This record gives sequence, structure tokens and C-alpha cells, in this order.
Amino acid sequence: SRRHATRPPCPAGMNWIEGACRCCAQCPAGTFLLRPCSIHGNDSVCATCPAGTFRSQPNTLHKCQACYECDRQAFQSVLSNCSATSNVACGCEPGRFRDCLDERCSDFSCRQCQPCTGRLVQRPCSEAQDTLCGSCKPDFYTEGGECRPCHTSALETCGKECQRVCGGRGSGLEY
Amino acid sequence: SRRHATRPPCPAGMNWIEGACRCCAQCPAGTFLLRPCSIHGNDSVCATCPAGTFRSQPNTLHKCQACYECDRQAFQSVLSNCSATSNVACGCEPGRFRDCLDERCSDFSCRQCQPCTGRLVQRPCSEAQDTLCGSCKPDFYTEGGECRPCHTSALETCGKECQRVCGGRGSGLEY
Amino acid sequence: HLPILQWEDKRGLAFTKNNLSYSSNALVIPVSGDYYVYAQVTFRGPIESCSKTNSVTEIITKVTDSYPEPTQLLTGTKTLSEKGISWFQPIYLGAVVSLEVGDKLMVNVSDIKLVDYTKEHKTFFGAFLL
Amino acid sequence: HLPILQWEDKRGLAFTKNNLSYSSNALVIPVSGDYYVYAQVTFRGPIESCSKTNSVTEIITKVTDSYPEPTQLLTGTKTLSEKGISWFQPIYLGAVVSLEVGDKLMVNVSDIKLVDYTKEHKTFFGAFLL
Amino acid sequence: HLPILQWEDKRGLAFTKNNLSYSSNALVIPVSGDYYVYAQVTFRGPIESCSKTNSVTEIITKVTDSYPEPTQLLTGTKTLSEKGISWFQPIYLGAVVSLEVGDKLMVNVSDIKLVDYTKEHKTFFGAFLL
Repeated sequence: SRRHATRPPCPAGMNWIEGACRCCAQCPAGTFLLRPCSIHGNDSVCATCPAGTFRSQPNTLHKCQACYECDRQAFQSVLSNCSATSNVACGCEPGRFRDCLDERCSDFSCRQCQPCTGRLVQRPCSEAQDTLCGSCKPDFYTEGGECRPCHTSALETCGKECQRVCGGRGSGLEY
Repeated sequence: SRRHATRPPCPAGMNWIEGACRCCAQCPAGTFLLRPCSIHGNDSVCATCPAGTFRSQPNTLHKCQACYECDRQAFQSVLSNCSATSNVACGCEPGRFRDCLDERCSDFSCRQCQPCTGRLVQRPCSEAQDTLCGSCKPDFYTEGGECRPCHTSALETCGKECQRVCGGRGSGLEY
Repeated sequence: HLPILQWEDKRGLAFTKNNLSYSSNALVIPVSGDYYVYAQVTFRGPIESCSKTNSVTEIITKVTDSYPEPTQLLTGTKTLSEKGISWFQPIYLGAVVSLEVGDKLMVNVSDIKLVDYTKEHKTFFGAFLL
Repeated sequence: HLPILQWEDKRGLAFTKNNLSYSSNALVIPVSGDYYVYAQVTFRGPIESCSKTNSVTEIITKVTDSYPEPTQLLTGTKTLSEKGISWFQPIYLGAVVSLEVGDKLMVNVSDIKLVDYTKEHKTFFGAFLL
Repeated sequence: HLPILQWEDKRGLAFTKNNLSYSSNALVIPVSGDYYVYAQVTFRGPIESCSKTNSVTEIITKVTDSYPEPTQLLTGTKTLSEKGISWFQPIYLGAVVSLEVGDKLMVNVSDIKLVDYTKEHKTFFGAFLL
């Protein structure tokens, strides 16, 4: 078992304290063990995590964990500030999405959402993924993978997509 | 000289033992020095290398060397298992050859031998090197660096290589 | 969590002493104090696997009875630019950390299939009391 | 000179003891002797900046009252081959150096904007007396 | 075997003490025990040479009178993806090894022409008794 062989397991909410050779109450989340309980019976003294540190779980640790920081250079934004009981949560600035380093996504940069110039937006950009662009907007036609507005198309390229726009002009009738 | 200043050189088959201040017999390959000889004359005690370790030379070392392992992720195969006197020897699984990291080739991955599709095999694939493909097989013609079988070639491309196949048909005579 | 590496603790160059013991993939701290903890993992690829790896990560982690979650002590993350051809990437980490008796040290990696486990002098892990 | 990194010396995993103190971005040596000095800086990019970075450098430097110029103790320089896509590059340095009481140790980097300062286990700096 | 690096052991930051001596390219161990052994080699290229380098290797090796072959203690191998343009690649190695009096420690490299020997703070080698 994970417990040190000679240590009896402690009841829930208590941890073994080496110095006191007995189980003592855990410090609640948001605090740390300032002074451990002693062998003569006085209890542990817990203290609140100093600014910039946190403990999200009950514990008998001598220090709190240092908060992470959001990576402004990578255009991250603070979703929720670090508190005594929770680490900072970072997201992306508006108009950007997370480009994760690996599945865990504990490291990510925020890349600009692609604009669907001349295209329909199949799925809008979100924290998690880039915009998904669909086919060309009405009155736009595809040329070399780009969607161009119909009015600029020369008459002879006036394909099916642009009938509505050039239909009126394209068939030789002076409009 | 390489020898420690105060140590007299030991005769062949013997090494200087610090604790005993004298030369003692080496332990044979496949064993290690369990207990060094002592100053009062009793001899060294050697023991066989534990499983997973080896010594390929006579020695007065306290431990045997750990065997290497073949890299299965890189499609290596075991040529000879580790024994008390020799390290494991790794090669490549059938149909693969060694892609050495450097001249020493102590690290290598096993890449698939290239199939000479439609070509003559100039030198078959071996542990050491990839297949060497030659020119197109008979009744194959080159097109874009590939060798294609003659019968599928459209008549007009029926070049010199395919005379045998299309010759009978290609010259307008109904075969 | 990320996969935990297993280690050889007796054969070849490996050894444990001064009560620093190795059990269930972890070095177990025998006495509270400041330790210099270090590990090198040699990663190598590519391996035939669906996932396209573009980074490798090594983390030395501490697990303690005093807290339900592991604590990341040291982390090395490297992106890979070698495409398709066979690549090797060692990551060394080392620093002084304050540890308590009973704390356990482990090494996690982003992908265990990428670890070169074939030679003891390429991937290693250790700690010593200052 | 190259920019000097600032460090956290109290919170989280950070600590100073045995009179080794931290002030104005430097570790101050309390007693002359041989120290194992080490530092890891994790660099990451690209960042939207005009300068196209193709290398990163980390230097552990000594400043002393006995000499007007800093002394470079340890240097890690790495060229970058990852173009355009996001990259991570840790550099670890460590060695024994002889130091005098009052000497100051600092870490300089080629470009402070490339330093990943977000997590204490990715970028760290320390020293201990042998 | 791979080429062996030569080292400066007196001038500048280099020094030997406590009977750890340097002779014929090796550190000579004065007393049996556990040592933290470390070395960094900065490689740089490309150099005008026929052979196309696509990897660099650094090995800390032990030679002993008790065994006719050198033992590889620590190895760092890195593939290079920078093609043609000038590149820098530091490799740091360090770990605890058990050594006997009279053992010799050396550093081997895959290609001595690729080693940046120009500055003492870029390529260094050392050991200390725990």
C-alpha cells in the first residue's frame, strides 16, 4: 500500500504527522500547515495561502503551490484569476483559438481565427477550434480556391454561381 | 604511464587489488569479483553475472554490465540473446534494413526495403542496405520515373521497350 | 495523468543506497531534506503510430501522503521539427527540491512508446541528499 | 548586456536557505567555496515581433565587486529550426564553479519575451555549496 | 572508439582540487565513492566536410585497470534538423555514478570537428564526490 509500512492508516480527513507520530486534522483547501500538531496533543495550526499561491485540496503541506501565469505573449487571457483554492485558468483573447501542444493542452498558443472571406461560416471560431468555413457565399464564385464576389468577374467567367448577378447582363441584352 | 605511480605492473591475467595491496587473479569473462582477494592471501571469489548482465572480458569489477535491449518500436529483432559473456545483438525484422544514425551504427531504425515495382533488382535488400533497383523489367516502359507494364500503355506511347508486346498489334496489322 | 516510467535499480550502473529505495516506479525519500533530483530521458522516433507527434515532454513528479494530487517538480518540453526521418531527442532535468520523508519521486513522459529504453546510459534518473 | 531574468524566491517550490539570499535579480554568495550552479530556461515562440528569432541563448553570469565586468560562467546556445509554428526549447546548464563571498549569480537570456515564465517547474535557477 | 576531447584544467574557470587530477585527457578518481559526473559539449556546424552530419553524440566514458574496455556511463544523442544553415546544439549530461580509486573519466564525441571549443563557458566537464 502507499502508506509507510510502520504508519497506521489515518481516518478520513486526517494525515499522519511524522513529528507528532499521530494522525492530525488536514488543513482545508486554501490553507497550508503553518505549525504541525505536536506529540503532546495541541492541534495543527493552518494559515491561508499567501497571495499568488493556492491549495485546491485539504492537505498537511508546509507551503502552497505557486499559481501559474497566463502567457500574454501567446495572446492568452485570464478566464479566472488564481484564488487561495484554485489555480489561474487561461483562455484565448477574442478572435483567437487554442493551438494545443499536445492532447493535455496544458501548453497552448492562441492563433487568430481564420476569416471566411467570401465563404459561409459552417462552424464559428471557439476557444477550442478554428472557424470552419463552408462553401462560397451567394453571389460569390470559386477561383483558385478563393471565393470572389460575382460583380468583379469578367462576363465570360460568369459561371452558374453568378447567374443572379450576371444573368441580367451576361446574355447580350443591354440591361 | 597509465599505471598509478605507486603500483607495480601486474603479470598477465592478474589485476592490482587496492584493498589487498597486491595483484590477484582476474575473474573470467561471464563473472565478476564477488569478494576481492585479501592481504592475508586468500584468493578473490568470483560469481556468475546475474541474468540480464554480462562481462565479455576477464575483470576485477564489482558488477557486470547491464545488457542492452533491442528496439522493438524501431522493428529491430534479436540476432543473439544476451549471455553471461556477451551483450544482446540486434538486427532488423525480415523485409527491413538498418538506417544507421551515424557510422558507428550503434543506434539504428529498421526501414522497409523498397519493392522494385516493375524494375529489375540490381542488389537485393540486406541488413546493411536497401534494395538497389535496376532498370525496368522486360515488357515494362518508363513513364515519369515509374515502370509501367507494356500492355496497359496506349498504343501511341508504345515505345521501343514495348515493341515485343505492341509490335505485333501496334503497326496497324490486325493481329 | 501522463504515463510513469519504470526503472532498473540494481543491475549494471543502477544502484540505490543510504535508504533511498525504489518501489512501484518511484524513488522513496528516507529522510526529509533538500535533494538534487535529476533525470534524462532519450526520446526517439518516428514510430508507426496514428498520432503524429510534434512534441515530447518529461516531468519529474512528487507524490505525497500529505496531498491527493501529484506535484510537478521539473518539466522539459521540446517540440520536434524532424519530419518523417528517424530522430533522437534527449531531455535532461535537474534541480534542488525540498522533500519530506515518505515522499515519492517519479518520471512521467508524454508518450512511453517514444522512450529509448534500450541502453542504460541514455535514459536515467536519480537523486542525492545535499 | 543581455536582459537579466527576475526570479520568485519564496512562493511555491522556490526557497533560499543557509544564507544564500536573493536580491535584485541575483543569488548572493554568503561564503566562499565551490558551488554547483544550475539553471533551466524554457523558451517558447513564435511571438508576434518584428525580429525573426533563429536562436535562443541562456547564460549564467557572475558579478563581483572585484571586477567591473560580469563573467560568463555557463552558456547554452541553440539554433531554432521550427519555422512559423509554435515551438518549445528548454536549455539546462549546470557545473561547479569557485565563488567568493559576495559574488552575485544571475541568468541572462537572448530575448526575455521568448521566456516561458508561466509555470515554476519549466524555468528555474539554483546553487548549492559542495 | 570515438574521439576523446582534451580539456584545460588550470586556466580561467577550470580547476582541480581534493586530489581529483587531470592527466592524458582524463579525470583520475582519487578515492572510491559516488560522484556526480557532468559535461556539456556545444556542437556547431556546418563545417566544410564531405560527411553530411545529421546527428551529434556526447558520451562520458569510464576507463579502469580492472577491465580492458571502456564503459559508457552517460550518453546524449541528438539528430539535427537544421539543414545547411549554421547551427548550434548544446548537450548536457549529468548523473551519479559509483567509481573506484584510479578510474579515469573521459568525454567522447561523434565528431571532434563539430565541437565548439572557442569559449570555456560553452563546453565543460567535471565531477564532485558526494
